[in-house]
Amino acid sequence: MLNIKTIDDATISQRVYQLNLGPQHPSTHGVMHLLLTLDGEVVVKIEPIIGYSHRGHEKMAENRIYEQFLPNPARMDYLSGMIFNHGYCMAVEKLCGIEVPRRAEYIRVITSELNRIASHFIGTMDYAMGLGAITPFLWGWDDRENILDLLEMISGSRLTYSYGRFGGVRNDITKEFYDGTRKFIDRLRSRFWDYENLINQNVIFIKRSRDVGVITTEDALAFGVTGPTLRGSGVKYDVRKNEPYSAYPEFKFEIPTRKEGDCLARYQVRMAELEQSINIIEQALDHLPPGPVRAKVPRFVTPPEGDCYVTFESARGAAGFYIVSDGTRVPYRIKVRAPSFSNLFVLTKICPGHFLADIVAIFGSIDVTVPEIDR
Amino acid sequence: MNITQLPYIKDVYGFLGSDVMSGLVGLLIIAALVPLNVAFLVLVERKVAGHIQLRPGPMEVGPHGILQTLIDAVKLLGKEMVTPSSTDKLLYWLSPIIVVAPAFVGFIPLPFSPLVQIKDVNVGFLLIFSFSSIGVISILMGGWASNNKYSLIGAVRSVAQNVAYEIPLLLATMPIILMTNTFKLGEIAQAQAQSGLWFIFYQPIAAIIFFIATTAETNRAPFDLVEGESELVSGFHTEYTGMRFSLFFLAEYTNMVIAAALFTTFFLGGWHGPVLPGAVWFFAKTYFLLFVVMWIRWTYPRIRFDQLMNFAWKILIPIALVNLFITAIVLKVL
Amino acid sequence: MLTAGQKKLLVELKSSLAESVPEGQISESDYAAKGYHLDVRLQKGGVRRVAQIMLDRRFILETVTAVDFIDSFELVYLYSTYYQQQVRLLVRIRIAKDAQPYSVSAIYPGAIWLEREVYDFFGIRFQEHPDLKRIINPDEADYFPLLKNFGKTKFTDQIDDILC
Amino acid sequence: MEVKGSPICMPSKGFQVESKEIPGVVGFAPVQDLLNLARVNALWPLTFGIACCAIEMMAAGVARFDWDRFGIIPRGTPRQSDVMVVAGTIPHKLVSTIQTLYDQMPAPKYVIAMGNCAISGGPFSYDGQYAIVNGADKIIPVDVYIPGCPPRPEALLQGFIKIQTKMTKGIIDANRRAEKAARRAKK
Repeated sequence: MLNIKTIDDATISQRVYQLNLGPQHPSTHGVMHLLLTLDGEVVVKIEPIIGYSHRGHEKMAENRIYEQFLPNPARMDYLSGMIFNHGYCMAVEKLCGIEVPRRAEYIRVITSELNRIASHFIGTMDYAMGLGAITPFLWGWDDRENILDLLEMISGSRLTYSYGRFGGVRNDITKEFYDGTRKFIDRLRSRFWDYENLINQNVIFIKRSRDVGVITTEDALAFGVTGPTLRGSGVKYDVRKNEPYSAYPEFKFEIPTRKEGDCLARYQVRMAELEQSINIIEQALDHLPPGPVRAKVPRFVTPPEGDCYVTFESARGAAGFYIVSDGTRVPYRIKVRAPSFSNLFVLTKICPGHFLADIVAIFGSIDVTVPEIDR
Repeated sequence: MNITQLPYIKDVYGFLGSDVMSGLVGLLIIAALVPLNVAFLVLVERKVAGHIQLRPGPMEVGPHGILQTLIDAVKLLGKEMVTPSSTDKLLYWLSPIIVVAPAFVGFIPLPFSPLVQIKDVNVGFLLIFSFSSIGVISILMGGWASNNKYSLIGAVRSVAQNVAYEIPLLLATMPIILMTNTFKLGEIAQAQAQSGLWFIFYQPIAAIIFFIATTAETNRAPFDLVEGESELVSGFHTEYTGMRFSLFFLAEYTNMVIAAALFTTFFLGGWHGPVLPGAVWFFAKTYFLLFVVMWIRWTYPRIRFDQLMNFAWKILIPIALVNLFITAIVLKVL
Repeated sequence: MLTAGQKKLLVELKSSLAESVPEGQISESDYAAKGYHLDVRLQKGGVRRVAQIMLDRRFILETVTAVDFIDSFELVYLYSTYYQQQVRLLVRIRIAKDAQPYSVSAIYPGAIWLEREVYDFFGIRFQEHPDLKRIINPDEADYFPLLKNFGKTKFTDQIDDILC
Repeated sequence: MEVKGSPICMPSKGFQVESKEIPGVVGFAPVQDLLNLARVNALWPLTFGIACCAIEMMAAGVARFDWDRFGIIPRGTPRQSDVMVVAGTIPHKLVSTIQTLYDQMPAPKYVIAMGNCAISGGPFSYDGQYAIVNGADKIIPVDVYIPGCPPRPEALLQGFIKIQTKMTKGIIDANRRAEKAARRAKK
């Protein structure tokens, strides 16, 4: 990498120009505006400008009752909508002290892991498309469509789910969903061989990703990076393992990590997490307990006064809901901890010194969703 | 050998059989062949891309989507020709024209079959390469004139890329010239037909280097940094609309056809083939090579700019030089 | 059901926090109900001192946020660690509406954006912040949206009309 | 009402395209029809996805709902695109970007407002909303609205087909000419 420090400031000021990887750009995964200060093709400074898809979720939360806010979490991070939906329900259940039946917990785990697989498919294949390989993107979506069919069968929507309710889930899973998931898991296992040949051993893909955008553990600590981006740098932190919630303690699965911390490591962590999610789904399907799917809950919950913070592992990192309640049916304040917000800010530390093509690669490997950052 | 050189033609048809007329007829054929070729290739590219990506590709226009490119061209004709105010008007307007001209000229020396060849120019091989570098100038002009940072980066990249890959290209073809000691493409094809053995068996390394260098020369596949969608929006033709954009498209695909045709002439024995007439073999080999180029495009990601440069200067050129050196020695000894 | 390691870490944390921030009340809270182990309530300041202790023990700063209690703001800092045991710490400090707290961005670079977001939504200006400007709302916006007196906020007594 | 077998996104029976005769429209019918036919079968949308609807737009371009069948290639630059698909919520910060993009597109351009957010602000429009513009038609003229949050990829494809029916019947051009005539008359 070109060592920026050797160029003294005088020469930098003449040769430097600003380039807007603007709100509308094929590879900014939504409306992300990266203001690059370039010297030729090497990035001197990068400043992500956000706010282009801000919708005021937190202000909306303050004038709706808890039930009315249910559709919003899925529209914050629409790639892992199911996970955010269940996260919000968990937060209110913890606040009100509602006990969720075990079958509902299992269904929540199954649907969340399916959603995580679908989100990782977009994360990894969008990264590959940022490098210029378009075919993996379409292959990845082919598998993702199967998941969307399954989740649509039980929740009715493909992307922005409102399947979770306080005290459980909306309706029970059907036999069709059960067999469909089994079939899907077998098919997905056979598909890994295709991805292995198409991308994982692709020489150009490896050369473009190796040693690009290295995030050290110190940076990760200082910037609050979590999720696959952190696990790519060698830290074994996953909320499902470190702070077990819902039914995760009952399943055996490992947390894949890589030491290098570059784009390839983050890609490999996400691909390895697909297998772990399949293991979890299989174990959950094998021991699915009978019983009710929703606890007895009053029509409008009225949590006691006080606050609580619930964290859960979304596909992008440790997301969280901090709810302050004043004892009425309207939440006083809901703060959403968006993992992409901190993951994105680490770009300003690791990007200088890379080429323009690498910026697209690093941004893709960190895998952010823009509305989750802007909330 | 050219159809007009047959002895009786000149006195039977008088002026009609003269070189000037055959040149004119040849140019007419090119003017018809090239756009048809491009239309067919764009459709094949979208169909190949579709089938590789598990989807059918264009289906609605004509039976099985055959007329899709024709409709694209008509639509682009109907588009408004936007000339952004901040552009350098003359260069902006001139660049699509200059990019197409060398693409047409490249077809003249190509030996489609023993009789069918527009003009067996005695410096045929040099003619094609010199005109192809004019195409690069027009890309630079287009990128610079459209006053857009993305197109400027794309244009500057295209100049560096073409300069870096012109040298291994020429070094890879030198052994062929040494073996047949002629620049006339017709005679090179003739030499392979007589000896029966294609030059690819004599010069496998040169063939590989030639193939890589031509893919990079025509900004295709893993080397398409000039028009890298995911980084530079659309590279140098970001600001071009309507027919001007399609002229750039036309030039890119024609250069691809010329590159594949050159590869078949140099290494795959041009029109030499057992049963079928010459031209059929020539076009079969050319279109197979074009399919391989498209196939590579839809499986490989794009390489980075410094890797592109290192690959050319540090790997391709030394190997090409060594190969040339060995060929010279072997020819001297034999 | 805290593990032994967590208990030891909590005790050690409480002691170091107590001697560095004497006037703060440190109370242990029930993780199952609240989601965090320690609840540190600061009075006059010491946010940066707490941040320095947290960084030395390799905690990450998860979020910085504020809650508008009509007459005063409550700044909330959430620290959690994943290196040794899983412990989460919530630090709150009540500040007046026009107070200017110190920024912790010198210790945690990640806080630059978190504090910019708090400024963007609440108008709390942080001192010694590298570039305090709006991050999410349009730059020319003159309003601070998440204040209780901005726009239409349904207070507790207007519950009936939202029963849809 | 028992609906058997009718696919979900078929237009309701009451939907007819009224193509009343617009007075004073002089056009070379055959050339105009050929150009319209060409424009219809080669609609190049601008890849401009804002939020969740962008994912459904990408899904429309993927193997299962493949829009390449209709000759649709997404283009990165506004200069080479005909249709702008506004897919997602429009915050105030994005308004100027959308307008500049719309102005940069060459002449025969159309706009599809995809999803409730682009039609009317969708789930995020309430009387206390400070962040978003309630609908894309407040900033750029919209030709086709596709309801849904997010609409299914088939709905987006039907939106494209609806724009194709509109274009081939020349209604859009006629409306624009009628508006221009009305404005000139008012002046």
